[in-house]
Amino acid sequence: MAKILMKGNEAIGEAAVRAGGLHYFAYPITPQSEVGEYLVKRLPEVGGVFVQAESEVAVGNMLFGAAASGKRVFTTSSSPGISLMQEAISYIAGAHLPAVFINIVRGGPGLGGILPAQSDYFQATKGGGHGDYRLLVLAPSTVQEAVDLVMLAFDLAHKYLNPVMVLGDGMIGQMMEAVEFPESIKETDDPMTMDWPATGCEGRDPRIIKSLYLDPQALEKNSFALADKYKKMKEEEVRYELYKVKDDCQVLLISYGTMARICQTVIDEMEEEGVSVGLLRPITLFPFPENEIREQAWKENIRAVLSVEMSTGQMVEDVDKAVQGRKPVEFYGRTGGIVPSPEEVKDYILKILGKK
Amino acid sequence: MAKILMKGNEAIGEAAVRAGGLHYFAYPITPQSEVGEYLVKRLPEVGGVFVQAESEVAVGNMLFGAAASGKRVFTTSSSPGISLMQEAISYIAGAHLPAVFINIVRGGPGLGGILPAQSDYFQATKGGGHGDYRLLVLAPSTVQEAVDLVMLAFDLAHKYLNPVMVLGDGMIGQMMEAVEFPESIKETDDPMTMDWPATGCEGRDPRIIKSLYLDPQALEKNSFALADKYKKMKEEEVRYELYKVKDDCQVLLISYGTMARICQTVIDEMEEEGVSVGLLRPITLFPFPENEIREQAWKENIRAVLSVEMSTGQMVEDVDKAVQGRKPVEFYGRTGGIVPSPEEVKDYILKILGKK
Amino acid sequence: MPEAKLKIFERPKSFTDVVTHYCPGCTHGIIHRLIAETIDEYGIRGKTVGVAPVGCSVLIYNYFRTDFLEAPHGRAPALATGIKRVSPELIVFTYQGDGDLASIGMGEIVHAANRGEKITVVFVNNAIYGMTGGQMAPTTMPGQVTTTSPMGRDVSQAGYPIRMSELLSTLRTPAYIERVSVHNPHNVIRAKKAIKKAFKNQMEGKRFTFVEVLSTCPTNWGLTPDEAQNWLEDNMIAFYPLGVFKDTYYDNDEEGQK
Amino acid sequence: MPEAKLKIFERPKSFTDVVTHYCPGCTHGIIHRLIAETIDEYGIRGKTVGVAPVGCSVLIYNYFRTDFLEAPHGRAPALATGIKRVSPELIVFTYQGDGDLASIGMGEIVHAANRGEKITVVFVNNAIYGMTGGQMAPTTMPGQVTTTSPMGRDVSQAGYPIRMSELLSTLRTPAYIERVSVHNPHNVIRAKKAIKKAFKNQMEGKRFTFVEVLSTCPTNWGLTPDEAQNWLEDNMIAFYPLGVFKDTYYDNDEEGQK
Amino acid sequence: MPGITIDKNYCKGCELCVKACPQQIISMSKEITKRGYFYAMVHDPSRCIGCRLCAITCPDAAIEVHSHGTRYVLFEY
Amino acid sequence: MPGITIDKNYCKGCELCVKACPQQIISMSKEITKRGYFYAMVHDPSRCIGCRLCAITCPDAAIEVHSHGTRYVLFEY
Amino acid sequence: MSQYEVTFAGFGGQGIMTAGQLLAYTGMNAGKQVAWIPSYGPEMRGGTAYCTVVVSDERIGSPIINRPQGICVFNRPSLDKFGPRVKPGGLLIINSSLVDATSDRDDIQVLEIPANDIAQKAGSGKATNMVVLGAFVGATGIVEFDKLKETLTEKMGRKKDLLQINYKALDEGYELGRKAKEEKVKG
Amino acid sequence: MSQYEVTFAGFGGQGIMTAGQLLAYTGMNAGKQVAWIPSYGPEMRGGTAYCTVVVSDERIGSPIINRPQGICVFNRPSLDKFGPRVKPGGLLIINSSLVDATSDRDDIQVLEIPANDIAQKAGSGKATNMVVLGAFVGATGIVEFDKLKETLTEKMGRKKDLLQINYKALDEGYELGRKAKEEKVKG
Ligand SMILES: Cc1ncc(C[n+]2csc(CCOP(=O)(O)OP(=O)(O)O)c2C)c(N)n1
Ligand SMILES: Cc1ncc(C[n+]2csc(CCOP(=O)(O)OP(=O)(O)O)c2C)c(N)n1
Ligand code: SF4
Ligand code: SF4
Ligand code: SF4
Ligand code: SF4
Repeated sequence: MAKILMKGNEAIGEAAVRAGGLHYFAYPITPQSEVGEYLVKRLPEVGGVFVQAESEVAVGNMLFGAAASGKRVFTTSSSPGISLMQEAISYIAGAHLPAVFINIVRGGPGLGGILPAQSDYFQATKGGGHGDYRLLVLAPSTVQEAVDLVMLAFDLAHKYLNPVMVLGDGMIGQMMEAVEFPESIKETDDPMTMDWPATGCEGRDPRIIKSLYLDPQALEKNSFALADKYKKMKEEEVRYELYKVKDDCQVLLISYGTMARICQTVIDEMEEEGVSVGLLRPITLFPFPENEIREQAWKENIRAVLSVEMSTGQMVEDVDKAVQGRKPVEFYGRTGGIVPSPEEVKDYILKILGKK
Repeated sequence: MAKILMKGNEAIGEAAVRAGGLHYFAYPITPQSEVGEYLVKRLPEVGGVFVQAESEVAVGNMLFGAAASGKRVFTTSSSPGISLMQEAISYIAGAHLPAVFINIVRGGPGLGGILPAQSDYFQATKGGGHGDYRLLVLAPSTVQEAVDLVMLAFDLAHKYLNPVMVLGDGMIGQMMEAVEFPESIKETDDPMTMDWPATGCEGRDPRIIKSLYLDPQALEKNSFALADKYKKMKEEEVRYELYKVKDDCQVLLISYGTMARICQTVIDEMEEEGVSVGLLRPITLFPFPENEIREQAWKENIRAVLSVEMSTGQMVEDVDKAVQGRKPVEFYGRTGGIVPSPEEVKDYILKILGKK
Repeated sequence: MPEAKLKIFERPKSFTDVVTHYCPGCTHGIIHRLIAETIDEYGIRGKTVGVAPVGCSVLIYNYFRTDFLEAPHGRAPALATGIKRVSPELIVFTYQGDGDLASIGMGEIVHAANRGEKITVVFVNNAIYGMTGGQMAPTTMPGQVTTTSPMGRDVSQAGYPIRMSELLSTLRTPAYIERVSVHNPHNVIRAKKAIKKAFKNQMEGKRFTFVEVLSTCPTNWGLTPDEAQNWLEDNMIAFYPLGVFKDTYYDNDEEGQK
Repeated sequence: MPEAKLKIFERPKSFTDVVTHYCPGCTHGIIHRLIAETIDEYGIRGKTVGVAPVGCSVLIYNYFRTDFLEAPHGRAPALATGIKRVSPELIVFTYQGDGDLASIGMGEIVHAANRGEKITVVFVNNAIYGMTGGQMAPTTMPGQVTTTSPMGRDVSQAGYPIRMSELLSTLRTPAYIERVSVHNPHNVIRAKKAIKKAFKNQMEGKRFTFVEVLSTCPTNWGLTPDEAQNWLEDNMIAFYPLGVFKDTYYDNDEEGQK
Repeated sequence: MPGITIDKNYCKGCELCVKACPQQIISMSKEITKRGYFYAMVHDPSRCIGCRLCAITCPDAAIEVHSHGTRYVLFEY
Repeated sequence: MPGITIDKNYCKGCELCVKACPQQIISMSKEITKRGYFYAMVHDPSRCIGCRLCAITCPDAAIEVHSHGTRYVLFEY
Repeated sequence: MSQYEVTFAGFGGQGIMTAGQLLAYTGMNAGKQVAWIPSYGPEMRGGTAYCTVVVSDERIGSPIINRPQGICVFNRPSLDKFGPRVKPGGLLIINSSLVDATSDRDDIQVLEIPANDIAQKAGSGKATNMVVLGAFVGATGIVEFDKLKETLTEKMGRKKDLLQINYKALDEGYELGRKAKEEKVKG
Repeated sequence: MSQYEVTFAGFGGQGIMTAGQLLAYTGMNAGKQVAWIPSYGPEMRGGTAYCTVVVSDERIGSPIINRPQGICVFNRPSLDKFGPRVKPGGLLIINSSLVDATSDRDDIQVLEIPANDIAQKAGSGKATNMVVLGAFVGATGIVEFDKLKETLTEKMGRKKDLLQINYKALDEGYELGRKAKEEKVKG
């Protein structure tokens, strides 16, 4: 298909459609309301379902019910709305159901602001709800990647029967870039061929989709089954990108999403100025490319590792864990809707290098 | 005051009263409903307030409103209920208000079970809500300590103007132990002497208690102010206990709450059998005794560090981070309501030591 | 040869042979049976999906031979909305207690009703939180003793009970709302009719149907099953009048109903 | 010497001198003023605490010279419950839009009303989500075009609008419920009376008081302020009849009201 | 001739059938079931009129009603 | 003699006062305020009857009404 | 003795929890560390109810006691479930009024007491728990019997009639326990 | 040129966003990497609206452009806010119909265009944005002018009248821009 210029929010909506995610439940919230405004027109064209729910609490639970059908279901929201879904997300994970949650992160905590931020990293990667579960978390840095990862999210959700989160930010949602979609809407598996959805028990034994196990042995079994999935994700799903990580790099940047793009500009500019800096950009935030970061960070030439975030410091804890104290781990962050400029990141790098 | 024998849940209620926490908002949930059943009788005796809310979403927000008064307010709940409070908690933190949340953790995710667990560690320590905020988290291991930490929680909440969580479990809530309380109810500060509560603006400028900052500079300022508080907590509030950590310890256990008591039994029994094992028991889970663990773990005699939890492995990530790869970090956990017995922990230690 | 034995009443086919965990005399069992009989009589077992609440009836799925989802506390109408919108060929019902539906689940029930979701809600009003040990519900009667109203529900603090059927009847969208009781056989018979009617409406594509069933909780009321039935009759019915609050079955405007 | 100039109408003292961020002609401003005038006239500025919603009026606290809390979306009644229970000497009001109160906040408003919290709720019904750019609200009129109902509200998918005053009037506990409008001066005058009455009730210790105010959103309705007022009159009032739904001021049973 | 069968496995001894029976032919056993309940039994089967009220009221679906031959439909259920 | 003052600082030019005035003495300026609005002004002050309807309807509390001497109370507000 | 653990197990309604609490109170009043740990959760409805009491001279570690020294079973399911768990050398008290079986373990002391019958004779079947508690204290001497009675008075002071019946039940049980202890010592 | 960034800034309703999008489309159609980045958030109500377009031969890094090479300001507040941000050597286009001030920077090229007046003459004040856009393309040659017109046709094909007016506005603007460029080259 030809490239088209599209706003991130709309591209995300179209990506879901192309992935066969035709069942959308949502409640408006800035900066992602355009997703719903796009889909309310688009979904009827393809026989999809759009329900504007009364709240994000309801959204989470509508997704829970809809996911039980075996079809591809999703929502989009932004930070406070995602907080309201935590109970439902925990239930969906506990019940081994696939659903895609897209969080176009804004500044927090509380009502905060509506500008882009990355301060929901902890919530997304450590699990904001209760109990032993994790989300698989994907973080796009361009509109095209948002499209690709949203489509991937559905596949992974169904592969693992686990909720998957796409962590964008207001910038990704609001900007327009050229994007390409697959020609047609993906044929998704027929729920009748699956052995878990609630399709009505005609001709088979009834199925119960639940997360309650009064017997602690049974509950533990369920939790260990979840843990096994997360182990498998760690083995199979780690995704990241290296940008100009060369043998002479002095500083290794770790950054994701919009922030990583800014780091690329920083790297390009510093390259011209003769300072070699590289970037490892995690694409999956959970599973986190821990070993990959360690490997790069421990290389002789690296003098420091710098986590650059639009937060007061969240991913840096995982970076710190990865590096294991062998190299200094530094943090540079702006938050609350402020997107650091290449200049300030550059300055910070020069400071680390003792050049400023 | 003389010791009395009391169920953990009731002792927690009485502790709050003694700390001047006379304003209680809650919704029933096993295994902590006795707190409310106790307080509904106790609070009227001391001029307190008990509102049974319609949901935990409402509870969180009633606490938000009540906390704005400058008085001491709190709730108790259990895992799914706490998930429903995440949005409100994020708002309360963002608005710099003091409130105490007591989570008597049960097995999860989802509806899970009602038996004791520690699987809400991530949610409590990393922040289950959105945005750059943290909770100060206290983890008692006996009923007396639950009493002491609940009282401390109010002081810390008011010291930092930040929500504080006490992370218990069903076992702490349900068991009876001898406890002692301070003789009388603590005199708490008069809100009229504070410069932040909403008391009606008679004779002063109006006050606005909020978390919205449309200007990103202002929002960032608020987030950095929060970050400063967390930094201060890390400097001043780390609490932990060492149990039989001696020069000849081969294994350092890290464990909190009920699980830590079992580890004590393990240590006592192994001592008799001639195997020296020690325990570092975090009392504050955030701020986490990271440096203290590192210091102990790095000692010559320690062959391995073992995180023992009633979860599929959460705190172990923080332990791992603390130890920085210098010693093997092992994990032993049971979950879903199963409390590991001393025997199984012992076995695991022996396996680590190659003795089994 | 003796005449053939003819069964004129038997355990519904939609029931499993599991003995319920309910207390002796708890009317949850009756209401379960009425639903199971309805499913049998309409022959819809294979396309019915139930949504369980959190409450004493959380284990309802162990007793039914149909697919079931288990909702978080209060959210059954949202789950039902989700699955019914995505799979409109299914017959979807929720089964919810008064804590579940009228307290924590108020938002979800009002909005599912108002959107006119094509689901059936069976609302079991036993004026108390059974499962968690007998706390006050929004439906608890004035003066009624519970573990969180040890001196009796104090309306000056907690207000009066909420009447869900009346409240939902202020909405224009729902197709059918009735309150029945199961505190004696005659009322059980009427309750059965109401539940059948609700399912029939759904099968014919009508919108939201709701049956409120007054029910007993002998255990937490501290009464014998017999006393509990009498208490219901003497105390609850005056405040919770039985009857049809809304029925648009024969109405016909452009959306199929007024 | 000329006679002294006498102000017979002026900006309320409880207002700050900040120019609001509202669109030209948006009636939020009128409703703010009525509350400010009420506070002035009763002399309660120093003990009043407002609770702001999330919606266009989230910044209401910038315009009032009283203490204010800012609630999460829909939860203002819970915050108001919290502060009023703990500090009963305060006069507490919430100010909420229809998305805030009737959609996400349904549970909190019904239960605050039913518990009879001694607060005043001013409910601004402009049939749309203003702040987020004009999405459909539960109160949006059938056929009304919004960004999430581009072909007009389809009642076969979204149901009919919710009438909050009617819904809350099925509860026995609340003291006072009235629906007014501000689409012309005559209605503004009546709206003022209703708001004053609500505050008076609260000042005298009466329970939950609720004033629903029909309001315009010229921007998202895509009309001029003048057209918007006419649209309100022509379209909303038939579905949302004005008047008193509940008033127990002169009732007196054991709890102070029926 | 109508009659009922009460399944001891399901009966929890709530006595609601005793109250419901218009013929007053159901009473409680002196024995206990394996779940620890005194169960319901028919002490005068010949007087059963097949009205089904006991079965309709039983919360545990423990009662089956049958008839031999003619069935008297007393009410729709 | 009654009269009104419209504060240009607050006026957003919504024209609701124009519609509200029974004497039809308010109209919109051709000039723009610093916020970019055409503001309301009284083109025939002498006919003002002090009814307050313009002020009552103004969403921005931009209008003050005054009288010199006698005040005609037309209605309670 | 540095630490003693005992489990009381039976149906709900047999006074299991109260018996355990009385013992714990008495231990506490005697200046010892105590913990009373109930079973809670799914087993409660219908099944067996049990609680464990730990009395110790030192800080109590694990509240999870899988193999207590003493176990008192009030009904058959409890015997089946808990009988095998008594620590070798420990004590198993069986309420023989309701339990028509015994334990074939020879590494522990087994004491069969017709507790319901004794309680009935003392004035009320409800005092069955006191008979067993008395026997347990008689057989182990974990707490002083006088102190136990003091605690009972303290907790039940107001209901005089019941108190008398309970005293009697305690006494009868204690006697049986004490005798068994003597026999064991002798035997 | 490997990357060019331009910001359009003015009041809401002046067609700022559309102008930027047209440019981005045209860049994309010419096979370049493009990004269109709007301002969103608090500034939208009342204040200035702006968007930035990046056209590049390579993968676009930071979408945060603090110092673009080109800036087109449609009103006074935008001039004040953005004027100082033009990159040295860059271009500043000022809509002189509405802006009665100019920039005193001598390290950039400043182009004043009475865009509203020109648009009015072309048939509608609404085409002001096209005048400016034309001038910008004329002065920079970032995209081919013909391609720009093609994009316009593609996006507005259906509204013939408007299209004509817009063509005219574009042309007029382009001429001014082109001339300025020539002068600069010469000068
Ligand atoms: C979020 C959440 N809050 C609270 C609970 C605890 N809880 C379980 S059931 C219940 C109330 C049940 O009462 P009701 O709905 O009336 O049903 P009943 O048990 O009376 O049949 C509560 C509060 C929970 N499981 N989840
Ligand atoms: C939890 C949450 N969900 C969604 C939003 C986004 N949001 C802000 S205001 C609003 C609706 C406002 O509409 P209304 O209450 O009718 O007030 P109005 O703007 O019309 O005055 C929404 C959905 C939010 N801030 N928080
Ligand atoms: S507690 Fe009440 S509602 Fe629950 S099973 Fe028992 S009688 Fe029924
Ligand atoms: S968007 Fe609507 S409700 Fe909001 S300020 Fe403008 S006119 Fe008023
Ligand atoms: S009604 Fe059913 S459960 Fe109750 S006694 Fe009769 S047969 Fe047994
Ligand atoms: S009503 Fe007020 S804001 Fe509107 S034009 Fe008149 S003075 Fe200006």
